[in-house]
Amino acid sequence: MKSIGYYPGCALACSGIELDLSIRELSRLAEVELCEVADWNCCGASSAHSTGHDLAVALPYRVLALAEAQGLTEVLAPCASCFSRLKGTLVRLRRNPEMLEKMAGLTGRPCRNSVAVVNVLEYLNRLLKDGLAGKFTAPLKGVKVAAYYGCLLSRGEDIVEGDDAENPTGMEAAIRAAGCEVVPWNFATECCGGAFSLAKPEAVVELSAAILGDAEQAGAQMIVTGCPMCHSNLDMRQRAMSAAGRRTGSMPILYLSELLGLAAGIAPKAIGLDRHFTDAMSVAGRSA
Amino acid sequence: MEKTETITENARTGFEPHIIAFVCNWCTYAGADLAGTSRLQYAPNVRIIKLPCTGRIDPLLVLKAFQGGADAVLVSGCHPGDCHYTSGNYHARRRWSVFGKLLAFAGIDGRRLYFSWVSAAEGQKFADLINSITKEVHAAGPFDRINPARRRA
Amino acid sequence: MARVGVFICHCGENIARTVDVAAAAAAAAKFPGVVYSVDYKYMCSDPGQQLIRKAIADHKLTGAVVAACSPRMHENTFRRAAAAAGMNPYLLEMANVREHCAWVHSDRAAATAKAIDLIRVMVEKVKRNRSLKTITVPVEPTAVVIGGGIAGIQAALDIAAGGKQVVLIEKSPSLGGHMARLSETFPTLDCSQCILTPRMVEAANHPNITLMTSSEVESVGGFVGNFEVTVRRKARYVDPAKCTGCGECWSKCPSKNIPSEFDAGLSRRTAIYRASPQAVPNQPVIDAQHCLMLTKGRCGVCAKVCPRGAINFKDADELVKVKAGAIVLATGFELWDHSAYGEYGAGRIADVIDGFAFERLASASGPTAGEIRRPSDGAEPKTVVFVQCCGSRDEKVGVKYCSKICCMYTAKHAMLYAHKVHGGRAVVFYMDIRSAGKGYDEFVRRAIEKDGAEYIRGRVSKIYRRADGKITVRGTDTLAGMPVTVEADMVVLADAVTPRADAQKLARMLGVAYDADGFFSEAHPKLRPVETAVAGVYLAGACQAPKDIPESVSQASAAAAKVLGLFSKPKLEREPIVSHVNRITCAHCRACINACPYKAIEDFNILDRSGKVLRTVSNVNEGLCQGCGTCVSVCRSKSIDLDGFTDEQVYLQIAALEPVEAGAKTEGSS
Amino acid sequence: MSIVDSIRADAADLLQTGRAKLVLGYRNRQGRRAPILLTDAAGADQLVYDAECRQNLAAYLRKPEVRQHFPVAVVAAPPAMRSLVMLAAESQIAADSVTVLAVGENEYHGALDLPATAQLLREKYANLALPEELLRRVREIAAMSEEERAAFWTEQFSKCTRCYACRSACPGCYCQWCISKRNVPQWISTADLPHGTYAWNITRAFHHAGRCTLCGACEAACPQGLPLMLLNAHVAECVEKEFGHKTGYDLAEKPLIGSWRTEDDDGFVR
Amino acid sequence: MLGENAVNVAQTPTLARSILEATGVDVARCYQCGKCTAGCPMARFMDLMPHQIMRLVQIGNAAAEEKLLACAALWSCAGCLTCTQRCPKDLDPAAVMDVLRQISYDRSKTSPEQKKVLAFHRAFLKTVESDGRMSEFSLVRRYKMASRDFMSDVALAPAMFARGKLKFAAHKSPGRKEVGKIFAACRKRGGA
Repeated sequence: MKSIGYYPGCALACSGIELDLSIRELSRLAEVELCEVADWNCCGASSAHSTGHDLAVALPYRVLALAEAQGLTEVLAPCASCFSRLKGTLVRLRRNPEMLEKMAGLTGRPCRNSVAVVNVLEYLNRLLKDGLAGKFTAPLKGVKVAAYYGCLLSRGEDIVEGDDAENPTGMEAAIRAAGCEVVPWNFATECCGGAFSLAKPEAVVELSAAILGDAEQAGAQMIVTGCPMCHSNLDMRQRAMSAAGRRTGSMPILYLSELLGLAAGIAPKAIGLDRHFTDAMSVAGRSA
Repeated sequence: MEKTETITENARTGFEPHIIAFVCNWCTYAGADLAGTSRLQYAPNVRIIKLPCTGRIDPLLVLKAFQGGADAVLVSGCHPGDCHYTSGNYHARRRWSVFGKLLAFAGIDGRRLYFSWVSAAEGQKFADLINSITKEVHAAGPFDRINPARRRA
Repeated sequence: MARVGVFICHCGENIARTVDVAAAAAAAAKFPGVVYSVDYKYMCSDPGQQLIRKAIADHKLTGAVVAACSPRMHENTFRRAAAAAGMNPYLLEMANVREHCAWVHSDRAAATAKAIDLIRVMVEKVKRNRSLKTITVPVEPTAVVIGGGIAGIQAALDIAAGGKQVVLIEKSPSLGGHMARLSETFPTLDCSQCILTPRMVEAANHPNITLMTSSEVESVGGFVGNFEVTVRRKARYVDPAKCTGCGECWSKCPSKNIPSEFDAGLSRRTAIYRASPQAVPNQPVIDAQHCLMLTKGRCGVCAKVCPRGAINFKDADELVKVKAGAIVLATGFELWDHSAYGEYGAGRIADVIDGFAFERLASASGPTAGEIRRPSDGAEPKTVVFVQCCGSRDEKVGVKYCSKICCMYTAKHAMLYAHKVHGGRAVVFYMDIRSAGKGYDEFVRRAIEKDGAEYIRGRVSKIYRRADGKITVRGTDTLAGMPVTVEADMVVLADAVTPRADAQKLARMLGVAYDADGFFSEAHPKLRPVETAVAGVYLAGACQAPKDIPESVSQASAAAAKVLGLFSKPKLEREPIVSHVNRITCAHCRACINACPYKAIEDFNILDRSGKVLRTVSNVNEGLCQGCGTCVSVCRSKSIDLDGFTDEQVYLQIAALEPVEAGAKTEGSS
Repeated sequence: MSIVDSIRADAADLLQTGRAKLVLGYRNRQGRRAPILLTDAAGADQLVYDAECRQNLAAYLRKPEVRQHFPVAVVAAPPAMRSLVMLAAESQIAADSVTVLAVGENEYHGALDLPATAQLLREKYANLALPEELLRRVREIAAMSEEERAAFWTEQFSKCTRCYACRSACPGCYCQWCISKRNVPQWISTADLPHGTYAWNITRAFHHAGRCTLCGACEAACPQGLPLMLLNAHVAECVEKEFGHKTGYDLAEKPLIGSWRTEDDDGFVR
Repeated sequence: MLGENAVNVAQTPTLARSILEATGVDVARCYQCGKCTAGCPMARFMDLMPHQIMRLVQIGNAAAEEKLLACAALWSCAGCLTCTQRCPKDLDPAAVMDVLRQISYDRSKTSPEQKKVLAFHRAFLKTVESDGRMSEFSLVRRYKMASRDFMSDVALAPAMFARGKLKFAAHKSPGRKEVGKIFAACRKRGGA
């Protein structure tokens, strides 16, 4: 049985719980063991690097050090911001050995920076490549999907590898594998307001509304994403959007892992489909 | 204007490297001219000997320079593809690849013999090259003592 | 015994500031063989040259060293002075104590020491300089002009007017280049074809001009005065001698759906076609990729309907050799492919077009007969956004340089649009307006002030097509300090001007240098702007750098003047820097023959009286030898030497640099 | 039939039929092997061959007393065969002027013309291994510091008396006017000083870059026992590694120094 | 004359220099095309446009510095990297923002109207410092106390509990003491 290190990160314990559930379900189905990084800490996300340089590196560094000590060679970080913090740190440390020294001293944990960090798209595509698609029993025939990458899964060359930053395609194969149709649209990499959901809700509402609007115009019936921050902004704020007169109607927002879970015939509740703010259970009905 | 430290200013150790540069007329000589017209400052340790093309630079001339007590020798010409005579620099490149390895094996190693492509447009590169070579030769120290090719009366 | 004079120039303060010229003169006076040494404020000035001439005469000098600027600057000046004083010019050499010394050092002592060394080096060389006679080679008074755009046409016409023969080579089936595709031209708005077409016809009919369309240069040999250019004349499948251009063929051709290159894909053409109604020569060619007969072997309609039987499916490429004394490069430019800009739709949005497409839309002879219609649905765009610097000044994805012509043609586009679509809105995003030129800035102001083009200073970040067909353009107004979004019906991108994709291949054939961006390099940016470093090869138009029509035309005429100047003499003088074989010592290993880039060395049989071959050795053809000296350094028995740079001379130069303490008597000469 | 008998037979036959006017081989002289120039088939039985026959007879082909007898036949082991092919490639001998009595590693390949010889070399002797000991010492010296290497060679070359026995023994040294004889300029100092010997030995090694067939004749001939093969082997290794060049296998071979490819090594260029 | 990418340190103003040292971005190369502003999703919520921020760094005098470090825009950057992705000069405005934000934070120049963002970051970090991990509830609680902005989003809270997206029990990591130490260490270095 294959296995991979797992760094759920804070969000997946609460607001991003669906991502955690669906990843675990799919991994079980694909017979990949997720070895959680013992005693992991928060990566610091945007706050640390908005306010303190060392701290912004030290927190992810500790996670990498723990993983290495635990004998892991690869760590899956499903949350896009955790991923970009971990991978970003890893890249920076590779470029700058003194920093590595410094951090070892700061955290009291030496580290050879040997662990690779994998994001949710890479991971799911890998599962598909290894034959997960063969286990799809309930494809969602003909559902029109807008693939939404947001910022952290598209930009930052040294962090996100391989895909075209302006017109990414990393999700398309997976979406098609689930039986859905990928609609071309314009906002696949637009920002949803990110970490401002508490501090600048008005901005988040405006930006997210524009994204939903374009998806709707493009004829999408749902948006698929890989990022908990994007997900909560697009999913949780739809009522606020209508309240602010930005738009009406509702658009289900699914994690790519949820979509694949459905296609694989996993019970909607098991992957947390019932926990969305904007109804997503209806989507479950679409699967054949 | 560019502020390039010149070695004489910062390292008056008494030892001033004696460096001979064999350059081609069309690219590197012109590049050195450009360094001049751009007033780029560089170490005064190099003496240029102009030849039409790197293709004309016989390895034995380099040997002669070492016999005469040069601490280092630079050979420089046009970038591949840019040779005024279409392929002189390609001939030179192969010749130097072989001769360089022979000399290194015979006690005159890479810290004494330098090759470079400097185009007529690369005044900056020429200045930087001279500075870095002078620095390196400074570090390597006088060649006289161990130079196996040196003429000793 | 050598009698060398040393002349050290102050160059005003330029050299004297950092080099103690008096000390240098004093030191030089002590060099063995130096009989006269002097320093002077301006050696290149008239009195300076007087001083040299006088010294040569008074002191019976056998050689002279002028320590001054770079020889690239004044070697000819001083050699002429020497010649005037009856000394062989090749007995004078220059020591470069300005560019290579005074200007690059600040430590006076060190600079002076270096200057003295540089002078000693040249004194040692000069002692062994030989009197050389300039070599004369015959000049073939025919010019090859590569590229049939406005620059090539102008150069060809001017050379032809000068009474010399021209072979004008054009890759495409018709003359005219990009200019033939333009609607109107700035800043006068006169119709491009009205001024160009007569020129094209004149070039085609001129008795001194041989026109070769659908032709490409295959290889180039030889050297100034005696180039041999091999041209591939591509199969046209239509016999120019028989064809009258009546048009029966293309009106009947069944494969009709080929996007027209001339119309930037906005119209369709047939497989047998003319680039445009004004094509010169006005005869069709068959596009082999799309012709049913040539691809599938069935059809042949054109052959059936042709009243003159001019169609020849058997036609094949032929190689033509042209002897020429000079070559003019006028290969022009192409537009940068904006599909590299993912944020601008990666070239996938039909109504986001480039400048040429707009020219065709605005052209009376274009696919829309001059009405502005957007490609997707043929609707008249009510709002058009023009984006300048698309790919230009973008060192990350595009090109780092400014494409120069976009500011002007965009203003022209905005103006033409305003004239054609009343009440239409033209928005121009620009970074800087570069409108230096006669009547240029007035022209741009007119577009803004009279024709109401909205100019917004800022770069565009994203262009996308909404489901409703509107095109959203997100830019900035950096002057107002705010983001701007425009809902447009059509967008015109002013794509960067880049060299032809195959220009570098041509450059390598000719040994012409090109810059980091791929444009051909001129011999000197200021003083030799139309020559290349390769003697006899000249530049005209946008192949050297982005240029507009007036600039291209003037450079073309300048190149023509250079060619006529070269052809004004039947023979051509060449620097006598050539190599010679010592037939006694040559072992005939043929390394030199193999190494010579010019195939200037061949076998030579030494015969006895009876004509029997005694030995075979190598021999240099002075006419072909360009003096690179590669042969000299591959010769193991030292049986080849290069005039002006002999082994002995270089040896002495090296010896001249030996540290004095190690100054055991220098070997090298005997 | 033994190797020696075969050689004698072919030699006699060549001389009788006139396909060779002279046969270059080895004979016994006071128990040591020495070259013999046979013009008469009758003398064929003086020819010998065994492991002692190390001298590279190709070196004799530059001598007038040999050249006047073209076409000739030469007894040659693989390294000497390569020398012959190299000489042909450098237009020193016409392909039809030499027949090779080709002796391989304890077998005799018969009397071959040069094209056949080149083919034999390509097929059977493409990789002639050098003695392990030699290669080991090359590594050893390559691993030294600049100072150590300089000292090593200064010491070695100090033994050189510039007798030029290395030159005479080498088939590649066919220039009547060797650079060591040129005095304008004086490339190789005649003064009895180290720089002259250094210049000579480096020049010799460089002039044989891509041309040396590693026959060992030079080192064998050196009365002072200079380790010349160290230089030859090092250079040969470099040119094979960098340019895949091995001399003496192709009659149409282009000289290593004097040709180029765009993809040549430029790792050393700044 | 400057070489291709040579940077004349002597003439670089202090702010620009600390940016160069921290990120390798040479702000002097910015030619004010405005593409950063054009693509910035948050621009319309900013008091200074990204390109103006780059400009002020170039000017680098006291007045410019004052204006920069006190501006609200620094705290409105979502770090989406659109500017960096598309900058034709291959500069990294997002990284410049980060550095300026840190400097402004360290010198507590932060503009009053940015309290909320700061409050959020402080609350976030406080939570991580004490628990080793972040749990929305403690975060939200801390944030509300700090920002004194009690009303907004209260509507969401019950729904979140209902969906198991907000837990009362703080989400603590066993190694939180160690994480606390790391915070302390960084503070000592003046890093955080």
